Order: sequence, then C-alpha cells, then structure tokens
Amino acid sequence: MSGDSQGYKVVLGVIGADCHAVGNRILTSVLTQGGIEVVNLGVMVSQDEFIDCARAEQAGAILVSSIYGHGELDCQDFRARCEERGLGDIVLYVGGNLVIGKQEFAAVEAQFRDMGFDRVFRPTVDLAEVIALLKSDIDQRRPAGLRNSRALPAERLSA
Amino acid sequence: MSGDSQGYKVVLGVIGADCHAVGNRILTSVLTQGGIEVVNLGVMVSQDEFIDCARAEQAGAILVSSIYGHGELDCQDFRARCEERGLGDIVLYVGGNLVIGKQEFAAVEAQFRDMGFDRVFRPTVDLAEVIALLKSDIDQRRPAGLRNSRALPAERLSA
Amino acid sequence: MTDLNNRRLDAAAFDAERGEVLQGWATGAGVCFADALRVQEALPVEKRFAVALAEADAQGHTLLQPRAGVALVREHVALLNGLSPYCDVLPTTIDAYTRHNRYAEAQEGIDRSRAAGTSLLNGFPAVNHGVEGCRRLVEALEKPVQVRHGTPDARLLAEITLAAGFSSFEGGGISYNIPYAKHVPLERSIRHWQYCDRLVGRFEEAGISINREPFGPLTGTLVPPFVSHVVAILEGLLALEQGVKCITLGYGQAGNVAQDIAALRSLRRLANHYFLNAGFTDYRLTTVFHQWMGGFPEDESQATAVICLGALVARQARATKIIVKTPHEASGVPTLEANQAGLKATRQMVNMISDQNRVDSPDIQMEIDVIEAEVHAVMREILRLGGGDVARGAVLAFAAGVMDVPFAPAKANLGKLTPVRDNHGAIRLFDVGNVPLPADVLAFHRDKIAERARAERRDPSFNMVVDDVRAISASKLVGRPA
Amino acid sequence: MTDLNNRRLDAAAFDAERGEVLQGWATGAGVCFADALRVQEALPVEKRFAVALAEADAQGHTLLQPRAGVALVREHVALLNGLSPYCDVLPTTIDAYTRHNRYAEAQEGIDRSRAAGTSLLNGFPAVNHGVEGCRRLVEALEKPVQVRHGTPDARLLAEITLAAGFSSFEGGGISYNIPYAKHVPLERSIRHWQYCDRLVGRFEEAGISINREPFGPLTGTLVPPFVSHVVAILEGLLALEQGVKCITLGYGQAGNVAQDIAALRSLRRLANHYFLNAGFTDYRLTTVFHQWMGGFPEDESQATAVICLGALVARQARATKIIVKTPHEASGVPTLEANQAGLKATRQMVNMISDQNRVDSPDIQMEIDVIEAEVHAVMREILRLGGGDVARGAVLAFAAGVMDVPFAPAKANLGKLTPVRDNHGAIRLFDVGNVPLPADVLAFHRDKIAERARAERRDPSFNMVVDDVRAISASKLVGRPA
Ligand code: B12
Ligand code: B12
Repeated sequence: MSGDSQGYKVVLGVIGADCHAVGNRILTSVLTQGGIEVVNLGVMVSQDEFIDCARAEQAGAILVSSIYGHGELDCQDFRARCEERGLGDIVLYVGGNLVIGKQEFAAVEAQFRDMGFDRVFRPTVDLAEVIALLKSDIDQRRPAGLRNSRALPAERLSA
Repeated sequence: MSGDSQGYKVVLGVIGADCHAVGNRILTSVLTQGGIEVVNLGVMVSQDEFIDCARAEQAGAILVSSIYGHGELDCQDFRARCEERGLGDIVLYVGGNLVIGKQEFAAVEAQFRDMGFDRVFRPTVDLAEVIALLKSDIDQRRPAGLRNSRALPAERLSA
Repeated sequence: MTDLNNRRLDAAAFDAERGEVLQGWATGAGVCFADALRVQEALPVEKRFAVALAEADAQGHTLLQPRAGVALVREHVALLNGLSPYCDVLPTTIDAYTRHNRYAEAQEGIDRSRAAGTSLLNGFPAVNHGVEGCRRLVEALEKPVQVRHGTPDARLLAEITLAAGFSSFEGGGISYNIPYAKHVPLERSIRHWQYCDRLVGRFEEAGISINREPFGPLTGTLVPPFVSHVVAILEGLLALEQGVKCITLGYGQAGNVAQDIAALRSLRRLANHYFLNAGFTDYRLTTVFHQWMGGFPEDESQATAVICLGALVARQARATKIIVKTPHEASGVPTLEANQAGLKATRQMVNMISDQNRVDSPDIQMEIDVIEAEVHAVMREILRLGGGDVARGAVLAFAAGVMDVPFAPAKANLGKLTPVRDNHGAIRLFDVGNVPLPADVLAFHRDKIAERARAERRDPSFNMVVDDVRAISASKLVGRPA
Repeated sequence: MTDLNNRRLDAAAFDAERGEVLQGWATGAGVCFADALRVQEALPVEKRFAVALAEADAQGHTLLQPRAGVALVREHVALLNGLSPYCDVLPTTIDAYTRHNRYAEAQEGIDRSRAAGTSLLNGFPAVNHGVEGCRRLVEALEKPVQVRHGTPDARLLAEITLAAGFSSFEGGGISYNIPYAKHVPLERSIRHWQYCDRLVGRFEEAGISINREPFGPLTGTLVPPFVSHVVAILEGLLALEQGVKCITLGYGQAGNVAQDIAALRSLRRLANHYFLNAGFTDYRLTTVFHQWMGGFPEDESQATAVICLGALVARQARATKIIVKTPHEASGVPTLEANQAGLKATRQMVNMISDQNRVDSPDIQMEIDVIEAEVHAVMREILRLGGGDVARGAVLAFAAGVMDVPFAPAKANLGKLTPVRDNHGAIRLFDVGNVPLPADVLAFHRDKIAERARAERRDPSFNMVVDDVRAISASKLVGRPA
C-alpha cells in the first residue's frame, strides 16, 4: 500500500526462536488504532520471512521485535540481507529486550544501528511516539513524487 | 569489681541526646547472661556521667552506644576526657549507628579509633563475640599481678 | 501535680507564656502571629495538609509520606524536592538536639555540617534556621509539609514552623515524652503540648486549619495496639480541648497482618467513640499507618520486603496516610535515592492492592474485640483516676503503671508491662504489670502465649522477648529458638 | 489424529524410539540408561529434588527456586553456586535455541559467548554440553537441580539431563507447546512428552524418584485459573499414566489476592480429585506458585514490590515452592546479584508470613467455587470429546476451542477466549470463546465485568484488555482509563 498510496503499511513480527506473543498483540492493536496497517507475522519469524512479506506487501517498514535476548544473534546482517533482496531503502525498526541482561540502552542502540536499523526502541517506549516517527520516516523514504503530499489523516483509513 | 576481683564490670549507656532505648535493654540482658556485670546508665548519657560512674564503680570498661547519628559530635575527645579524669587506661568500646547515613564501616571504624576507642562495632555485631573480646581486653588491662589468673568462669558469677 | 488539667488555656496566660517561649532562642524574635496568619492564608490549596488529608479521606486514597531532614536549608530543599514526585505530602524531620531544646549544639551541628560539606545532624534544625529559613523552605516546595520530630517541649518549634507555613505538626505530650525523653515529667510535657495545641486552635479560630498528628508508634517495638490507641485517644482529646479540628491518629505496624488491620480499623472507631462522648463533633479524623518501626534487616532487599508488607497492610486497612521507611533503615539516615526507593516500592504495592476486595475474617474481628475491651478498660481507669479529667488521669495512670509503654526510656514510665509474640506473631502480654485489663482478656493473652511456649518447648521468659525484638532483623517475625 | 492415546508407551517401541532420539545430536551417544541409574543412585539425599519437596510438604515449608542459565558450564556453575545460599532448590534454565531443537544455533551461541567473554544465550544449552558437561555441573552443586525450559520436543534434553543427575524436569505436552511454539501440532508434543514421562517412569521403576512439574503459568498474562488448572490436571494424568510418581502442579500469580489464594488451594484439591478418580493412588503431589509472570515494572523497587506480593500470597496459600523473579525482570536476564535480591526479598516476606494465621474469607471461598465449577465443566467436555481418553480429549478440545489459552502463539490454540480484570482486579472472561462454561458462571463473569465497566464509564472492549496487560508495568493492577 504505502508504495502506491499514502497509507502506512508495516510488517511486524518477533524474530528468531522467540515465542513472546503478548507485546506483538499489543503492538498490533495500538499501531492499527494509530492509523497504521499492520501485516503481523506473529512470533518466530526468520529474516527471510520478514523480507519476503515486506516485498509481497510493498510495506513501508519492517518492525522487528526481539524479546528473549537473542536479538544480537538473530538480527545480525538484517540490513545487508534487505539490500541483497532489493529492499535496501526500507525503514527498519527494532525493539524489545534486545540483548541478554540489563545493559546501558545507549550501547545497545549503537550496536543495532550499526546493524542497519533506523531506530532502536526500549521496551518502555511510548507507542504514540513510535507511531508519529513511523509515519514521518515512511513519508521521508517515499519516492520523491509522493513525498510531503499527505492524503487523508491516516486514522480515517483504518477500521 | 573488676578492679579488685576477677569479675568483669562495665558501664553501659547511650550517649548524647540519644533516646534509643531498645538496644540498650538488649545489650544489658545479653551481656549479663554472658557473665558481665553491667552498670546501665540508660539513654541520654553525657561523657562525664560515663566517666564518673566508671570511676565510682571501678569498672573495667565503658561501652558507649550511639544510635541516632550524632556519634561523631557526641564522642569527640572521649578518650582525652578519660585521661584527664585519670581513666586513661580504661577499655573503651563504641557501637551502634555511629554516623549519619549508610557509610563504609572501615572508614567509620578508623574515625572512632582515632578518637581513642579500642573497638568499634556495627549494629549487626554478634554479641557473643563482643563478650569474648570484652573479657580478654579487660584481662589485658588489669594490673599485672592479676592478669591471666582467671578465677571462676565468669558465667557462674552472675545470676 | 501542680495545676494541670484538661481545660482550654486561658488567653491572657497563653499570651504571657508566648512571650517567654519566643525568648527561648534568638530566632523566636522573628515570630509574629499576624504575619503567621498571612503566610498561612497565602498558601495555595495544594500546599495545605488538611486539604490533602480531607481529599484522600473522601476519595478513599492513601497518601505516602517519607521522613527526611538535613542540617542546611538549601540541601533540605533539594532533598524534599527530590522526594516530592514520589510522595503526596512532605516531611521535615527535626534533628535530635533541637528535640531536646539544645539549640547551641544544633548550631554547632549546622556550622560543622557547613564545614564538612555533609549533614552531621540527623534532621533539620528548624528553630535555628528561624521563620525566615523555614519560609524559604516552604516556598521552595510544591506540596504540603509537616514538622516531624520527638520534642517534649515543642512550643518554640511550633511557633516558628507554623509561622513559616508548615501546615501540619506531629507529636503530643505523651507520645513525644515517653519514647523520646528520660527525665521530663509527664505533667510538664502535657502542659507544653497544650500550648502547641492551643496555638493550632488559634489558627483554626482564624480560619486556618492546621493538621495535628499524635505520634502513634511510641517506641516502635512490640507495642500492643491498645497501648498506642489509648495514647492516641488521650492526645486527641487533649488537642480537641485546645481547639484543634484536624486530627490524624497513628499506629505502627506490629507485624501480624490480622492484628494490624484490626488495630487500624478499631483506632478510628474507638477515637470517634471517645471524642463524641466527650462532646466533640466538629473535627476531622484521619489515620496514619507507620511501616515497621522496630529494628530493620540490614540487607536492602530484605528491608524492602518489610516495607512492602507494611504497604500492603496499610492499604488493606485503608489508612489515610502511610509513613514510608527506606532500604537504608537499619544503617542510617537514608540518601535521597534510598528514600525514593522506599516510596516507589510502597506506591507499587499500594496501587496493586488499592482496588482489591476488602479484607475481613473472623481473626480480624476477634482482634478488634480484644483491642476494644482493652482500650475501654484502661480508659475507664484513667478517667476514674483523673476524676473525669484526662490530663490528670494520664499523669496518674503512667505513675501507677496503669498505662505502661514497653521499652520506653522515660522515668515517667513504669516499664513493667512486657509484651511478647504469640505463635502467630501477634503481640500479647507476657507481664501485664499494673495495667487493669479484664480477667477474660488476661486469660486470652495467657493462652496465646502458652500455645507458643508449647510449640517452642520452652517457658515464656524475657529471653523470648529479646528474641522477638531481634527477629525481623534476622528475617523472622517470631523469635524462635534456633 | 494419528494414533495418540493416553496409554503407557510400549517397552519395545520406546526402546526403538530412544535409538532415534539419541541420534538427534552428537552428544546423544553419551547417554546410557544403566549409567544414568548409577549416577542417580549415587546422588546424596540433599541433591534429590523429590526428597526436598517431600520434606517441605511434610513440614509445611515453602521452598524458593530462582531461574538461571548461561551459555558455558563453568559460568553456569559459578552462577548456581552464587544463588545456592539464598534458595532451596536450583534451576537450570535452558536457552531458547535448544528449546526448539536448534542445536547448531545453540552451538554458535556457545562459541560466540566464549569469544565475547559473556553469555549471548538466554539459558544453558544442556544438549550441546552433553552428559559429561551436565555431570560436571551437577557434581559442582550442593542442592537438587531441575531442568526448566519450554521445549515441545524435550526427549533428547530429558535423556541427557536425567543421565547427568538432574532430579526434576519441568514441562508437559500442552504447557510447553501452546505458550512456547507456533507450528507444533498438539498431538505431536503430547506424544513427545509421553516419552519424557515414560523415561521418568522407568527411573521410578528402578527406584529413582524424579520430580515432574508441568508448567503452570502458560503465557503468564491474564490466564484465568481454570485454564491453567485444566492443563495441569491433564498433564498430571498423562504423566501418571507413564509411571511418574512425584508431581508438582503450578500456578502463576494473577494479581488479585483472594483469587490467587483460591486458585492454589483449589488446584491441589481438584488434582487429587481427578487423579484418584482415574485410579491413581500412589503419587506425591505438591504445588508451585510462580510470582507474577506478566510484564514487570522497569524500576527495581517497584519490581521488588511485585515480587513481595507474590511471596506473600504464595505463603498465605501454603505453596510447596515459589519460583522467584528478580528486580531485573523487565530488563533482561538477571545478574547474580539481582537474582539474589529477588530471593532475599522473597525469603524475608515468606518468613514474616510463615507463622501467621491461615487466611480465609468468603471471597476466597467464592473464588474456589467458581474455579471448581469451571474446571469440572471443561474437564467433562474434554473427557467426552476424547471418549474418556484425556490425550485425545485434550487435542480435540484445543482444536475446538473448548480449551483456549489467552495470548498464546501456537496455531494449535484457537485464541478466542479473552480475559479481562474485574473491578477488584480478579481475572474474568470478557469473551468465553467456545469454552463450555455453565450459564450461571458466565452470568457471574458478565456481572463482574459490568461492575467494572460502570465504575470506569466505558464499555468493555479489547482496549480494556490492552490496558490490563500493561497495567502492572505502569504500577497498577487494573488498567483504568487515565
Ligand atoms: C525504634 C527506633 C526509634 C524509636 C526509639 C524508641 C526508643 N526510645 O528506643 C523512635 C521512634 C523513638 C526513634 C526516634 C528517632 N530515631 Co530512630 N530508629 C529506630 C529503629 C527503627 C530501631 C532501633 C532499635 O530499636 N533497634 C533494635 C536494637 C536491638 O538494635 P540497636 O538499637 O541497633 O542496638 C544493637 C546494636 O546496635 C548493638 N550496639 C548498640 N550499641 C552498642 C555498643 C557496643 C559497645 C556494642 C558492642 C554494640 C552496640 O547492639 C544492640 C543490641 O543488639 C532504627 C533503625 C533500625 N535499626 O532499624 C532507627 C534509627 C536508629 N533512628 C534514627 C533516627 C535519626 C531517629 C530520630 C532522630 C528521628 C529520625 N530522624 O528519624 C529520633 C531520635 C530521637 C533521639 N533523641 O534519639 C536513625 C539513625 C540514623 C543514623 N545513625 O544515621 C535510624 C538508624 C533510622 C534511620 N535509618 O534513619 N527511633
Ligand atoms: C510473559 C513472559 C514470558 C512468557 C511468554 C508467553 C508468550 N508466549 O507470550 C513465557 C513464560 C512463555 C516466557 C518464556 C521465555 N522467556 Co520470557 N518473559 C515474559 C515477561 C515476564 C513479560 C513479557 C510480556 O509479555 N510483556 C508485556 C508486553 C506488552 O511487553 P513487551 O513484550 O516488552 O513488548 C512491548 C515492548 O517491548 C515494545 N516492543 C517490543 N518489540 C518492539 C518493536 C518495536 C519496533 C517497537 C517500537 C517496540 C517494541 O512494545 C511492546 C508492546 O508494549 C518478560 C519480562 C518482562 N517484560 O517483564 C520475560 C522475558 C522477556 N523473558 C525472557 C526469557 C529469557 C524467556 C525464556 C528464554 C525463558 C527464560 N530464560 O526465562 C523463554 C523464551 C522462550 C522463547 N522461545 O522465546 C527474558 C528475556 C531476557 C533478555 N532479553 O535478556 C525476559 C526479559 C525476562 C528476564 N528478565 O529474564 N516469557
């Protein structure tokens, strides 16, 4: 959608062998009510599943959750893989309990930005902020012709 | 007593404007059962009251409690005052919550040893250990002739 | 007993006494009642203690209040403003020299604290800082602030702090003598607190409501509920007589959940009973629950568990306010961070319990019945001794051991009553001393203690009491033999 | 549904299957049942899980157990020995790759952890470390140790860890599928867990008692007690059929004190009812209470309050064991120190509550009645669907939504049942889905939710559920509108 209209469509999922399903349900509910179309892959999603889906759905962003602590291992080379598959430009977010243990968030953020994620979120992030950022990031990455020409407020587009 | 026999007699009290009475009651009870004769001055005892009493009772040691945090102010020059009053040699113990706030015990200990206290105790000290130390410290300070010639086990002397 | 009685202080005599009181320390000269009224009138509603209490009471909320006090004004402001986001009402804990009117030593503490760059006092020396220093403090805050202390003669302290905009004043002639002093005669401290209450009464008459809070927990150590309830009721009656209108009665957690809930519930009921019986109707009564007031465990996680149990019980009993401890309790005056930690844990627990079902059980009802029987028995004897006058009755009752507070340092207290825990951790009487409790109540205590003695295969003795005093620090409620 | 049924696995078929299982990863070659028996026989009594549980049950004690697991044997030994003084029984939490039999990825995690000098795995990869590595671990410990995981196919893990001297094994064919997997058919995981139970049965027959613990809390999020109770009873019956004798059934704290106490009390009673009805008499049943299994508050003091509420309720309900959380819960796998902190707070609370009066109230009894009615209704339908066979009944029940776990990721779960809190924070059913509850019970749920809706002046909706899920992290039990 976001490729061919002004809607905001994202692919959401929990990466790796991670079964934490609750945050995923909350994110889906809150983002949808915030005017974002969510294609939810649920838990235990591989990098390729994310990318296949984002291509098929022409999504504006991929939102990766990692809750269980293996984020460092599972997210390795995600952006590179996107580039290989022709999605070099897609907005990439990651959030959750990204690493093992309680660590300084600034270091975690730097680490995941190095992996090519555009934004990195802690579990306590305010989801209203995420929605605003997501919309503006997707708008920024749209093909030039479509940029800055917002159609209807996105909230009205969704159920 | 400890001057003229092999008993162990101490003066106990809570210094300054300190009203904490519970530890004082516990100390009296436990020390007495441990074979130490306790002359208990209770709470809010001045340096001079301690010293007067120790002289009058010919006590082997003065045990100062400070619980409320003004120990630093109240105990200032205690040893010097003992010396002035002819008790330079008396065993001087101090214990409780000696300073304001949670501080490294080693530093607190050094500070109160500098003031002339022979031993410095934290609130969680094992009182059985205190009793053992007290007896040996008093024995050490006895006039030479009496030293190391323990009479009856002190426990038997007390009710 | 000189001329003590429970009558409203005469206006002229009060004014004469005030003249003397204000000469107690140089800063007394800064007090002027007219100015004081203006300061209080100018307080915005969110800084008025009585308003915060009334709202909490009406909405069924429980307010949180920490303890805090350091030597210097600027540091104390910073401390309170650091606590403010985590609590509902603020304290100012007064240092121990000021509590004993030893202002010269307090001044030395201020000076040496300034030199040392850290507070060497265990509280805020409000008298030494005077009206001017205290006003700077109150102005820099955003919530109501109370004076918390332990002062047998708090007249000058009251004059100075109320003139500066403090809107609540803790203490009472019994509760700030028996646990806090050694040689102060009870008739003297009660008389001095009549002055404080009369001062508050004058504010009330001028339309300014100042909250008064007798100190509930007394020595904080194995205090049977009826003992602190009787003191609370007596001090309430004494305060009402002087014109106080906004009263918060307190209770310190004893540890057994059923007994603690029963205690807080019965406190409100009993107080209303005696206040109404004495002819008072125009007052606002609220309650305050003190988290565990005895020795704490040194470990901070364990201390937090003690704090959490208090928070739970306070909320289950629907206290209007909780006095919150900190994970540093066993060690020393807490840092700002430790104080915040205690408040955050308490808030979380209170919030989790807030909406839950009202707790009730036959055990709670039984404890209520016992406490009520005890309070009535002792109050009856106090009134008899005083010939209907609670001020005289209180003095005579303490002298005779009819009222007796365990572990109290004051000579005015007989110290024969000895409490001990029963097999479930509730506080019972091992030795009733001279307290005139009914025979069935005494039999109940005896049976409960016998049950524990059997379980532990030892006779009840003072060793059992010693074990109980040290139990919570050693991570237990009941001090069992190893 | 292939040929699944609740019958004891045939010996020859089991042996054949074992051959295959042991080829699942290179370390399988190290397993030999005769050696395993010798290892278990040689375990001193203080390292036997079943003994620790039996003693606690007999003496009315509550055991504490943390969670812990890191990538490398030496680090894991150090971690467990650092926890040992603060707990009664030890865990070994298995990493998430191993849980999904992704041993190659686990190996990569091991290798990269070695290189990084810190664990990059969220648990201990026991299969990769093999019998030899696991034995080194067990030998270095001084308390019983349990395997805690979340593995739909745990056959190889069970073979290796039990051969190494682990004396308890968590999990079950339902509880380690529905909350932990996505695509695993329920008949397959149940069948694989029959293998694990049969393996334990073989140890029992050789005189070695191994404790089995179905995973009580499921998704840990707004799970109505009857849902987890039914799973616990089903897995208990499945285990008993395979010869398991020592069973610990679990429940995860839901937050409302009355409902939680009722849940733990009813669990023991209901399980005995169904086990005895099915003809089993020779088993030892104990219970485990999981402190809050949903999202935690990030702040460590607030998290400790959540931990303390769980500790209190667990002890009031007299659980045999508590699974203890840590102040790091919201953030990540805890450090040794954070884990110790959770244990110390829990111990203090348990000790303070230990001796206190048994808690009972009409609210608790009412919750027990509701839970029992719900469990009986669902169990009746499961037995009907399975024609008396609980294995087949369970599979058909999940397929039909007769059993339904909220927030579960598994496709095998319908996901229509939707819980929400009532006005007192107890979990009720907003949408019952296809679960066949009696009409009066449904009316009860409806009334309770309506009461909350009125209080909040909003209609019940999924938003209310979302608010409830996020409530505890935001320091509340019930997710009210701001
Ligand atoms: C109960 C209590 C009170 C009661 C006391 C009742 C009474 N009259 O006894 C009341 C409520 C009245 C009270 C008042 C105050 N208290 Co107070 N109180 C406590 C509390 C909670 C327990 C004390 C207790 O009874 N412990 C049990 C006994 C058995 O233990 P103990 O007193 O530590 O004594 C043992 C050991 O210390 C040791 N010991 C003591 N002395 C000695 C000496 C020797 C030689 C040896 C070997 C051993 C030894 O053996 C004793 C027996 O086991 C402590 C905190 C805690 N410990 O948990 C705070 C505490 C002592 N109080 C404190 C303070 C500051 C005050 C106040 C100033 C008010 C305030 N700011 O909060 C006033 C003081 C007024 C005054 N003039 O003294 C602070 C002291 C701070 C500091 N040192 O940094 C503490 C530590 C609380 C805190 N963390 O802020 N308190
Ligand atoms: C419930 C729970 C479980 C349940 C999950 C049930 C289910 N299927 O969903 C069960 C019990 C099964 C479970 C299992 C495990 N868990 Co778990 N679990 C939790 C717990 C307590 C709550 C999670 C939750 O539901 N939170 C509520 C939701 C609403 O919040 P959330 O998940 O954080 O999601 C929000 C935010 O993170 C954010 N967000 C998430 N992703 C993204 C992405 C973007 C782009 C953005 C903007 C935002 C965002 O928005 C979400 C909605 O608000 C957490 C600890 C905690 N948080 O308190 C541990 C926790 C996540 N679990 C953990 C672990 C390790 C495990 C296990 C490996 C077992 C173990 N060792 O303890 C297994 C994992 C098995 C597997 N294969 O994944 C660890 C992870 C450790 C780490 N990262 O260092 C945690 C943090 C506990 C801990 N401190 O050790 N767990």
